[in-house]
Amino acid sequence: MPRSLEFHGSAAAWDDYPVEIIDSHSLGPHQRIVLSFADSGLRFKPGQFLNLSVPGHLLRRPLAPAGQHGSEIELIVTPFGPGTHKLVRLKPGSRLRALAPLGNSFPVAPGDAVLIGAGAGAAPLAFLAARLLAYGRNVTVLHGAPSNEDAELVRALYGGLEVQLEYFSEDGSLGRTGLPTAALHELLASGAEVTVYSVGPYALMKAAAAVALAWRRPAFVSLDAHMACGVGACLSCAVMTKSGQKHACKDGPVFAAEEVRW
Amino acid sequence: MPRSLEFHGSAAAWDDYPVEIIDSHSLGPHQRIVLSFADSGLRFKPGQFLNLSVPGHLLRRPLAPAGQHGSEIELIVTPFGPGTHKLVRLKPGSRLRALAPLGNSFPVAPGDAVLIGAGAGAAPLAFLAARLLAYGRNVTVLHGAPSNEDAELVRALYGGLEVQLEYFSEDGSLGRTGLPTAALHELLASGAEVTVYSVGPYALMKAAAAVALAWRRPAFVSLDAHMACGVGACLSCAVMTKSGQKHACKDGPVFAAEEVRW
Amino acid sequence: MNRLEVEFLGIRFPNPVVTASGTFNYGLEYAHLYPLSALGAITTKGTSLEPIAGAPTPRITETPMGMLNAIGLENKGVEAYLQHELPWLKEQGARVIVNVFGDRAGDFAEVARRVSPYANLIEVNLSCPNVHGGRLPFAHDPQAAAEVVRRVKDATERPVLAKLSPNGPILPVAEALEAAGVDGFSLINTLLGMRMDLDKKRPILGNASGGLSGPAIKPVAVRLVYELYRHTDRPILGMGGVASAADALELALAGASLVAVGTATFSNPYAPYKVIKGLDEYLSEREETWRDWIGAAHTPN
Amino acid sequence: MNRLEVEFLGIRFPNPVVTASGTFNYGLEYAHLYPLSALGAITTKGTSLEPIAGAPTPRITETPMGMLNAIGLENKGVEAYLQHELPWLKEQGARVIVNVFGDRAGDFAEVARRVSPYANLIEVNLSCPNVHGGRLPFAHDPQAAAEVVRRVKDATERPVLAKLSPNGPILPVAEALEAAGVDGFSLINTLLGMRMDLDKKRPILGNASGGLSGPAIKPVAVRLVYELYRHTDRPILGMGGVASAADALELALAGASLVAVGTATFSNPYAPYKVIKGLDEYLSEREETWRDWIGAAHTPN
Ligand SMILES: Cc1cc2nc3c(=O)[nH]c(=O)nc-3n(C[C@H](O)[C@H](O)[C@H](O)COP(=O)(O)OP(=O)(O)OC[C@H]3O[C@@H](n4cnc5c(N)ncnc54)[C@H](O)[C@@H]3O)c2cc1C
Ligand SMILES: Cc1cc2nc3c(=O)[nH]c(=O)nc-3n(C[C@H](O)[C@H](O)[C@H](O)COP(=O)(O)OP(=O)(O)OC[C@H]3O[C@@H](n4cnc5c(N)ncnc54)[C@H](O)[C@@H]3O)c2cc1C
Ligand SMILES: Cc1cc2nc3c(=O)[nH]c(=O)nc-3n(C[C@H](O)[C@H](O)[C@H](O)COP(=O)(O)O)c2cc1C
Ligand SMILES: Cc1cc2nc3c(=O)[nH]c(=O)nc-3n(C[C@H](O)[C@H](O)[C@H](O)COP(=O)(O)O)c2cc1C
Ligand code: FES
Ligand code: FES
Repeated sequence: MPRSLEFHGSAAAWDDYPVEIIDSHSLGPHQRIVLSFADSGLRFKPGQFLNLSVPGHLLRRPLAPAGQHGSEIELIVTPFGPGTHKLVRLKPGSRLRALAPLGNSFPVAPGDAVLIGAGAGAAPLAFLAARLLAYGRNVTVLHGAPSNEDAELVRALYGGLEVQLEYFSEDGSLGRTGLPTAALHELLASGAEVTVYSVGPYALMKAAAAVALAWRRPAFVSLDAHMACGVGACLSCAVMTKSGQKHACKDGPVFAAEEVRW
Repeated sequence: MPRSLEFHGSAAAWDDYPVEIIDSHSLGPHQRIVLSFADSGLRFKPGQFLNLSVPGHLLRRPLAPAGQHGSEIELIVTPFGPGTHKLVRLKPGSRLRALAPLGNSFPVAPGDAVLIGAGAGAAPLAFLAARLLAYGRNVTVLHGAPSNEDAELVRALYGGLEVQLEYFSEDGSLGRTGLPTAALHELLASGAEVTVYSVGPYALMKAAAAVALAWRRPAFVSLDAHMACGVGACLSCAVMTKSGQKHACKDGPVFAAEEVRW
Repeated sequence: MNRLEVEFLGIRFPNPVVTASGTFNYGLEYAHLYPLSALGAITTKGTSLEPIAGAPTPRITETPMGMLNAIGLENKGVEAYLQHELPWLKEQGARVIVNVFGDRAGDFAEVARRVSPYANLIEVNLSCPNVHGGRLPFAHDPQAAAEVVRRVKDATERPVLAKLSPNGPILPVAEALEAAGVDGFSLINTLLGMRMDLDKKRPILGNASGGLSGPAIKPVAVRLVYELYRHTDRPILGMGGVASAADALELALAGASLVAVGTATFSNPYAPYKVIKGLDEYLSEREETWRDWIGAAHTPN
Repeated sequence: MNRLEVEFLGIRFPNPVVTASGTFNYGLEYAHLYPLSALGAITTKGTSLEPIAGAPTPRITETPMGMLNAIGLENKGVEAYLQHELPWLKEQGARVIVNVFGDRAGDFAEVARRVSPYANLIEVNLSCPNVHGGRLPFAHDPQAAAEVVRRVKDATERPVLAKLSPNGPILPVAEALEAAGVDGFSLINTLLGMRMDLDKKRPILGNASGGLSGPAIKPVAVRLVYELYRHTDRPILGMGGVASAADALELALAGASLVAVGTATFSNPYAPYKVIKGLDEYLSEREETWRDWIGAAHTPN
């Protein structure tokens, strides 16, 4: 099992950075927000996240970048509750604060990769795809959605990357009809020696992990948990693993799928 | 006693209006803020107030305009606690909401007038001065301050008005040294048949009222009270008068000085 | 189809949104904004036998997403309200919940008796000090509270709600009130709180401490309604920090059949009306009714 | 001159600002931001005899200017902390308040005994369920709480603070604890609250209800510290919603000698440090000391 190089993240200490929204525009039901970290020298790895302040809200919101270009960090935010609704309405020029970089990151496994995601889970996966391509891996992306609403999202995230992209819609309105896990199953059944990476709703990651494990392929997921501190101090983000209870913000968010007690 | 024309305010119903800050600039320790009420047709009278929303705060803040020009309302805000500190930092373009117009207004008494004020109390007094001048009254303004910090404020408010303005500083740094109530005493002792209007700290209004009553001159004050609703529903703004307990937001804020139980 | 209609103790309410006592006076101040009959009901300012001048000022101050009030139960006394406000409210076609309180059980009962012709429901405010009963207010003294309810029940034909306080355990009080024949509950009243003036080095409020209300206390309200709902079969009027349809639905899930909007009216005088509109839209979109939501968080999965 | 210095139960604190239990774990996560020895003290995450896995997730959710938590007392058990965290904390030169709890009085005492070599103070968390004592937690059962304090006092030489809960009357409990020999008090723990998930029609938290903390509860904290100060001669560690120097001063006026910063650290990890800096500036400007402010709202005018 490749728990290689970067799996346990770096001990690089996080800090609290002033950030500014320098661009924000809609991608259908999602919002692409670009944050400037000025010259902080900060480097994110795919899978790491930041904990972003939201005006009028007490707690910060964890978000996993879709990419970094110099001091600019790209986020995809899907409005969910009041905090993310507020975030997507903020105008460029808004100044926020971000704890960053937080958490561990996806390992770059040997061999080719399949990325299976949905919604804003595509953000860290696109970041990872770029990294994997830089390492010379072939990358297949399976993106699932209820309908065609993520067309803009996948174009924006994967458009410039040399990946094999397949879109799955449950209602058949775009790409293949059905769930991306079905395609994952086909792929692995055909003997592909790939590493599986999945970020999306719990049910998707669980299903992807089950398929990967059934075919004995390594798989990594990014576990979502309600977070307060984001740094390991409040113990709110408990996840159960085979080596005991862990905390997604500090021991994760990336976990080997076989380690997780689903 | 002139409890004339406008004393009991009009029954003109208040409403909740969207407003926009169209100008905000510093006058030393105070801030001049201009609100646009768009085309609401709303008319303020001197002494009336509005109850203004403040982003991030639950309750609105009562403020008495310094003047109205068409749909533009001029406010003077002196930062005091968190809400007013926030207000003075808001940029033009900020959209707020205002309950307006609230409360009763100053009567235009026959004969000449002396306006005795301090700090942001100058706002409704300047509004009143313009009204009194329009009615052909002679207006003397006595403005008191600890030092010279209100120089810009009185220039901005009274600069364009044909009033006799005297500035009093306790430390002698601008205008006459001492309290404006001393000058009021001199004036009334000299037999001036004026009506006295006072807005400022409680101690100032109480002293001005005492001087006026001693010389049997009519006097009107605007009583300050912590307000929640601003419209008579919460009973928080109780003030004691000789005709029983009243509520500053609805029965006031303007009261005849002799009516108040100081 | 009226998705918001709800029957509560035999009374038909066109919608579940009522005003909270003390935040709407007797309705006159807001009557030019929307017809009072469009609201579920108006709960009047707490009314006592004799006029009460109330507490020294300042009587209110703001806190983070909340406010403290120490109005000190100011009111003109029942006689004055019988002359003007109550007949006027009836004329508006509004449903009326009269909030009553007193120094002793007999006073509560006497006020309730007199206002009954104008009241659809009587709400008994138990958070007032039990002047003759030591240091506990009625709300935290099950026996004294039960005595109040017994006397009020004897004095009126109207259904009687007991308004509970969050400043102590509610279940022992609720049990005693049920035994005394209470028809339903209303909760929560304010939480005791204080804010300091750093310049004066003293509490800001004239009365030193006051009652905390507004969004800050909503989680406490949801939890207490939830807890009470599991222990009673009597209907609940829930309140505490409700400012939106979503807030009202949280309280419904917890077990409230009616909800009151209080402090939110100070932020936005249209708040009660806005909550009604918001509920109507939300429920229409989902083809649900308000009744589907009452206590729904308690049903087995 | 150190304006912030304060002596508390015989221990000299360079400043009165400590971290609140459960919001700073054992300090490791924040130690790279500022020296832990610069804080008044670190209060550790509540520690029990045996490891506890805690409550189902979600364990936290946001509320208006507050948050709810139902961590379920997760901790690694005293043995683990004696191996690593406590010796490490001592090496940092930090003053340490160890927060202890248990199922029964003897467990509290045993944890207190073992951590004593590393603790400047012991804080007894009485808000945990009294598993063997019926439906009341220790905090609302004066006799059970007093038994805990007696046993802990016997087990340690360190001064013992009892941490009180705002979910019931505090004075009867405080009185019983004084009789049991408690050295001081710490308050407030969280208020019980709940938030609903409208989509699932269920409480959001895995544990259904949780503890409300943050600015929303500050007025409740100020009032309870004020109330307790009038009834006790023992020193008070105050907390609840402190996020700024002004908040800390409000609690000092009410009667707190030390103040804890909790939830604010989640909003801003520098919060405890910022409160210290803010106090220093505020008091320097006025040429006052922290000690001048303790209980100052109670002095006659
Ligand atoms: C490591 C990580 C990376 C994430 N990356 C992204 C991303 O790139 N884009 C994106 O749109 N979303 C992402 N999420 C989910 C996002 O954090 C939540 O949707 C958001 O916090 C919800 O806040 P709210 O105010 O909209 O909802 P509310 O329910 O009002 O939030 C209340 C509180 O609960 C917490 N909370 C609620 N839901 C979640 C959740 N699913 N995960 C974590 N905390 C939650 C919030 O942080 C907040 O403290 C990520 C979550 C994690 C843990
Ligand atoms: C009729 C009237 C007209 C006023 N006109 C002006 C004006 O033109 N310019 C100006 O600078 N100030 C004016 N004030 C005072 C101004 O309303 C207060 O300074 C302001 O409300 C304080 O809010 P804060 O957030 O700064 O302080 P905080 O103390 O944090 O306020 C907390 C709460 O207390 C209330 N409150 C506190 N102090 C006062 C006060 N003095 N009066 C009323 N409510 C208070 C606030 O409305 C708020 O609800 C007026 C007050 C009244 C009653
Ligand atoms: C200014 C004010 C006055 C109040 N007066 C009363 C009252 O007279 N009787 C009563 O039972 N409750 C009174 N309350 C409590 C409210 O009816 C309500 O229970 C509480 O405020 C919680 O609801 P809210 O958060 O929506 O305001 C008052 C509340 C406020 C804010
Ligand atoms: C996530 C979290 C965990 C907590 N864990 C504990 C604990 O283990 N023991 C304890 O006595 N108090 C615990 N508390 C309560 C705090 O120590 C504090 O009393 C309360 O949060 C009020 O302060 P605040 O508003 O500054 O957070 C916890 C609070 C939070 C938010
Ligand atoms: S979010 Fe606080 S420990 Fe993970
Ligand atoms: S402010 Fe509410 S009655 Fe005056």
